Amino acid sequence: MLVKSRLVGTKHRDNNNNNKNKYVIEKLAKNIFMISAFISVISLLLIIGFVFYKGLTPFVLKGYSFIDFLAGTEWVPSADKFGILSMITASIISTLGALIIGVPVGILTAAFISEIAPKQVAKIMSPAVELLAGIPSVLYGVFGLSFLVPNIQKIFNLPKGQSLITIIIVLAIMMLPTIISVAETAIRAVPNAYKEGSLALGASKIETIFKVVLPSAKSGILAAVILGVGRALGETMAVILVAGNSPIMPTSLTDSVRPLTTNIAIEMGYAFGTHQEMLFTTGVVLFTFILILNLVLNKLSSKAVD
Amino acid sequence: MRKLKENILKLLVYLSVLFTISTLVLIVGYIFIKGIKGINLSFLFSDYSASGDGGILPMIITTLYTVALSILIATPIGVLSAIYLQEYAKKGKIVTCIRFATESLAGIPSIIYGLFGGIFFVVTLGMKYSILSGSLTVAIIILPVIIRTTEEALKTVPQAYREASLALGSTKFQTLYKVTLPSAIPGILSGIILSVGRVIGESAAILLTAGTVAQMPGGIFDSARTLTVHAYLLTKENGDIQGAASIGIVLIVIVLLLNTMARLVAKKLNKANC
Amino acid sequence: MSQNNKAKLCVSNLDLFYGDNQALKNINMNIKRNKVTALIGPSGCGKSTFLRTLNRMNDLIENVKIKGQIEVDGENIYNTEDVIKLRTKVGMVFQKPNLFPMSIYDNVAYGPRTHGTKDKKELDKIVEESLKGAAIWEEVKDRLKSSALGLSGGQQQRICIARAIAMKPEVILMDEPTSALDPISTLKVEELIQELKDDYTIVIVTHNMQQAARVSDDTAFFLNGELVEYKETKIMFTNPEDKRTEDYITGRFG
Amino acid sequence: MSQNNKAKLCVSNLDLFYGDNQALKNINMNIKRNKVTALIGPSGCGKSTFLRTLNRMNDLIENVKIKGQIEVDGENIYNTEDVIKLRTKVGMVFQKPNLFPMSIYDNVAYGPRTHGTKDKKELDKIVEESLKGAAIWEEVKDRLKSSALGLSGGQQQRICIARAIAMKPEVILMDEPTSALDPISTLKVEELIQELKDDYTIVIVTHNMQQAARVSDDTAFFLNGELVEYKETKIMFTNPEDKRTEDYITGRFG
Amino acid sequence: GSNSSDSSNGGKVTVSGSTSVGPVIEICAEKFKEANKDISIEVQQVGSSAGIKNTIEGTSEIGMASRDLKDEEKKAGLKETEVALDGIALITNKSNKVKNLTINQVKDIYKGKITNWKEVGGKDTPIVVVSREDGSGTRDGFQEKVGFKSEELVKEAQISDGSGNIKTIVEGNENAMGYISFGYVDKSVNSLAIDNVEPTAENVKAGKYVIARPFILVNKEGTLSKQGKSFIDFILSDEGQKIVKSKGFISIK
Ligand SMILES: Nc1ncnc2c1ncn2[C@@H]1O[C@H](COP(=O)(O)OP(=O)(O)OP(=O)(O)O)[C@@H](O)[C@H]1O
Ligand SMILES: Nc1ncnc2c1ncn2[C@@H]1O[C@H](COP(=O)(O)OP(=O)(O)OP(=O)(O)O)[C@@H](O)[C@H]1O
Ligand SMILES: [Mg+2]
Ligand SMILES: [Mg+2]
Repeated sequence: MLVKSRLVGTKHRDNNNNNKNKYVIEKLAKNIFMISAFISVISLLLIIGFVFYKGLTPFVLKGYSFIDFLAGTEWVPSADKFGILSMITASIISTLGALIIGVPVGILTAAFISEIAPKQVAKIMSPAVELLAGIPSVLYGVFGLSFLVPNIQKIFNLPKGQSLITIIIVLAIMMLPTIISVAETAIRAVPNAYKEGSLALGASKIETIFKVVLPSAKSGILAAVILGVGRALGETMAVILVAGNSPIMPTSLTDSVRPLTTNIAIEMGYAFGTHQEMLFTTGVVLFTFILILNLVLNKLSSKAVD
Repeated sequence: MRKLKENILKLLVYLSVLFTISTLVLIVGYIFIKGIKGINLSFLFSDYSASGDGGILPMIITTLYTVALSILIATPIGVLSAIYLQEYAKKGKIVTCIRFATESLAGIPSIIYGLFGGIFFVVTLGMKYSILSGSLTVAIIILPVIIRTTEEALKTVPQAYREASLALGSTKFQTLYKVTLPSAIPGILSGIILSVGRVIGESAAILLTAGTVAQMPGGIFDSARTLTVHAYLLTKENGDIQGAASIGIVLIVIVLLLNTMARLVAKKLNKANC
Repeated sequence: MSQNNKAKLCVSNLDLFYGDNQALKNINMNIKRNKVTALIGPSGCGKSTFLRTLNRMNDLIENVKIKGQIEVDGENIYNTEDVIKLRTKVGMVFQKPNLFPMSIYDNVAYGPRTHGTKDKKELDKIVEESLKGAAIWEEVKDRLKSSALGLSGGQQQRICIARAIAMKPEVILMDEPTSALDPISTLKVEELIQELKDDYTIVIVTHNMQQAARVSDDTAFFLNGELVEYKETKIMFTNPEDKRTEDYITGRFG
Repeated sequence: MSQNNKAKLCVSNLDLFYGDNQALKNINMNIKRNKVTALIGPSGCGKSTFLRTLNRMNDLIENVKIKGQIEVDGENIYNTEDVIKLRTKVGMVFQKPNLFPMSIYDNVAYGPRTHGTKDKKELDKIVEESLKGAAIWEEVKDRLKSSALGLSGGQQQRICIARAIAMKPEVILMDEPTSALDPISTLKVEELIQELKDDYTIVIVTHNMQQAARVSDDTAFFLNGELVEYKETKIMFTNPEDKRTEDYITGRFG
Repeated sequence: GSNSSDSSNGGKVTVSGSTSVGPVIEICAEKFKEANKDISIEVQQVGSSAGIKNTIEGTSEIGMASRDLKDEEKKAGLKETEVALDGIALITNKSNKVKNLTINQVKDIYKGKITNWKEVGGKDTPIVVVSREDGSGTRDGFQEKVGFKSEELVKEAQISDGSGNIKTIVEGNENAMGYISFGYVDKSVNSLAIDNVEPTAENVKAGKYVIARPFILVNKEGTLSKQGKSFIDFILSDEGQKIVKSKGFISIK
């Protein structure tokens, strides 16, 4: 009885007016969110539009053949020869190679930090990894050029160390921090109950990680991979320094190559006219390339769901 | 059989960790060994001089300006966009498309953003080469990172929290800032930390929008040179690896400081609601 | 059935679909003011779903289609724009405890704060009363500022009840509120329900027949999304009309 | 008390601390082979905590200190390195259903797969048997490949039981396994427990006195982390020794 | 530096363009400002083409280029002023014993006809050819003076975008050979004599060392401000040309 006498009685309820205010705020908030999303989308669309407009000009207005552009193997801008097949090949190989190394290493390291490592170790490793993310790509390039390149040259006994394999290593290293820190957040968010459920069924810690924790964190891990790949692909400054940049069709992992990204970055500073537009077209191809990669990754992950 | 598999998996994990740690140690170690000789007080705190041994103070200031400005611009827009996509927008084709576009944009080389910014902000909007143009450009670059990490962070907040709050007569917005966002803060923060890294590390895009003037900036409407652009020019034009490494050390320290600050902020915010 | 003027909640011709899957089929039900109504039925029959339509919690789930109408105090809740008012009026305690990752105090104070109560003293009072009301005050009074997630399942559920009470709603929906409680706390909560019903309208989902028998005035039996039988508890338990009701109830006691 | 050779689990001088807070105080208990032992006691008294020490689930929580010893089949479980073997032998069903975000089939097949069963047919058989055993087969047999998280609370809990059974453990620990179930499924699970006890040793936490009375051979009453009384269920319920036990039990029935 | 609008002499001169020309112009600007405190000069190093484009669009007042203007650019009405000459040196690794090549050897190496150092008197190791990117002013000048076309460049050549990078590559690879502007040559690499002519400023000026190109400043016809003009005049003055010399480039006087 005491409860009733205390709880019932004056209702400190807010009246309708008050609620009306709340709905106004609610609407306002929603609109602000929507406008922000709109701004994001607009700025992103602007860039896409800009790149496509510039990049398609030579083919629409100047009569260049897009097929020749894609299938050509010669790139001599000053002789009006624009073929990027060798660069497409180089990009695909180097990206795949970097993915094969960087993605598992990144995810497993994230799993280690969030699930296996003692708290003290995790507390040091996680900011250390974030630190890696903060190192400018130029410095990765400097490191690659003055450390990796000579060593690769020595190890494989090559005339020069600039090669596909060097690019792959540098890209893999560069995507690590992004993958690790985003994946770590995702893995930490997996409910404890899942882990307990698995452990109670006699699964080991490692089995639990691989069979329950990582699959449960899939969406976040995918985001990590996509952002990581994005960072690695988008950052050209390091690659320029270790690629060798010869526009030739690679025949082995030790060849010097020129990926699409470096083609843009390396020549943009001095390019003008058609040459510059062709570099934008290279950007369009790269964009399509990334689009496809994302599609594939998304498909893979949604397949894994059910 | 099971033990073997277990051990192989374990080995894989430890190899990965070893790889990560050794690259970290190698890179940071390399930068320190190469660059530490160049670090001294006058290097850090005196004005730059093209002809002689000036310091890098203008570049440090410019870097801080750029980071602050671009994060200030991109974080609200990115976080709010993510909230819209995750909490308000109807799940459907449009959201999927937006998400897809943002993800794909993350992979465009930054130099293309630079060229865009160089035309859009610098010329069309008349901002000239300036810290503002540069910051706006990198703000666009980091938008996808912030949007995506925030979305992921929001996704991991249990639906039960939202239900509980709504059932208590809270509006969606109240639920958002009282329950959902606080729970998502660590995730959002790691996105911001990544973005800080990206801004600090940016060279091409900034070079084409903020310019390379090696002078103390008077404000955000001045053109100026960030540390990374300086390191980039030193490497590219002079082959001055040692100078670049010295700047690298400064950058690492700045990143460390900013990350620590972000962590402290996160702790504060977490304490506030628990 | 009760007359309309006595009914707090009137449900008519309610259909609910999860995508193509119909979870509620043509439910008609008048829930009486100041009474305790128990919802019983086998697992998956739609009790939780029904309860959640009463304060529009199903709005949150995508692909839910609702037909028919529900009136609270004669007002169609699916017509009004003011969901906040509805949910303030109609409180809810969920099947799984769902406390916020905040302190115990902040959890209970959440509702009042949301509705504008800022005064520290008043909040203190509300929190204390609500925790007492939910029979958990003694256990937590010394750790109000520590995280609510460190509590045992039963303790958490009682905090959830306290959190709902703190809002002083008119209707309280409870989805198996005592399924995680020990008998003593259960008893306390049942007493509380009895006390509250003079001023509140209470709808409770339970799997415990004795509990339904003990606390409720009316009982509704659901099966496969249908409302099979709905009448006074006394009559229902002694003299069920429908064979299926009888089977279900006796399945328990037999 | 039973003799050691009949005991499957021997607990001696068990103390457990969460940080500085002692949750279990000098527990001594021999749990008999092929019997059902019920743990009862008010919320927060340490039942779940105790249950979790029996398969070392508390290892996962930081700042937990455990003293004393627990033997399964005469082997001290806190001495062995092989936690996996222990947990395979000692299965567990939790208080809150904790299915993995996978299909129903994959949830149940998880354990056997982990332990090396790869054969599709064999897995199919195990899954079907386990689901039948947990009285949920009929409800889910047509949607084995769809996500387990789309099920109702009660359905989820029964899948959890099926998942534990699929491992064919020797001991099954159940933390309020039927608190989310309707009476019919509860009855089925209780029947199942009765059936299983010929081959398994079962420890069950419950708040439901009748359930304890119905299914268990022995009952242990916990209060504030202490084991107050532990004996045959029949004797415990008819003739409790300790005043506190009596209060608790009669509090329910009185 | 913001512009002080109250002073009639005050104002801002914006200069942008080539990264090869940039550093020396930066120093000139510093020195110029010592004498003209109220004029601020902004030097952007963004590449020759960008600098020229900026000048056409009006983003910058003066453009810096390390190459001649293209026809398209000339049509936009630009006026060019030569401010320095720059020799291009062939560089090799410190450990390389080859000290002199004929210009034909250089040509054959870059066209891929000579691929081993022993063919030019060195060790039996492959030659790793390093070149600047297509469009670069340095490359244009180099190819024109050595006498081959861009499409003739050996396909396997390493391409690098900046004198510094080329120097770093050559410094780190004993097989490598590259070319950079005189202003960037230092002790870390060997610079080769061509047809027995040492790569020195005197030899360029005397016309003996042939691999050289001009540094130019451009501005839109008729729009050069008073301050801009006085800055260009300063660079062309004795003092300005002394700075040019001190950075290793060749004065036009
Ligand atoms: N979010 C959802 N999406 C799709 N189907 C759902 C969803 N929630 C519930 N269902 C289905 O609707 C039916 C009714 O579920 P509900 O949760 O209302 O059952 P319940 O009577 O509360 O059962 P329990 O006693 O086990 O809690 C079940 O078949 C369930 O599988
Ligand atoms: N992870 C934890 N950290 C700190 N204290 C805990 C933790 N888990 C439980 N406790 C405390 O230990 C005591 C026993 O908790 P336990 O969960 O074992 O109770 P229980 O008997 O299972 O209660 P219920 O019937 O409500 O489930 C409680 O006081 C609880 O607050
Ligand atoms: Mg339910
Ligand atoms: Mg418990």
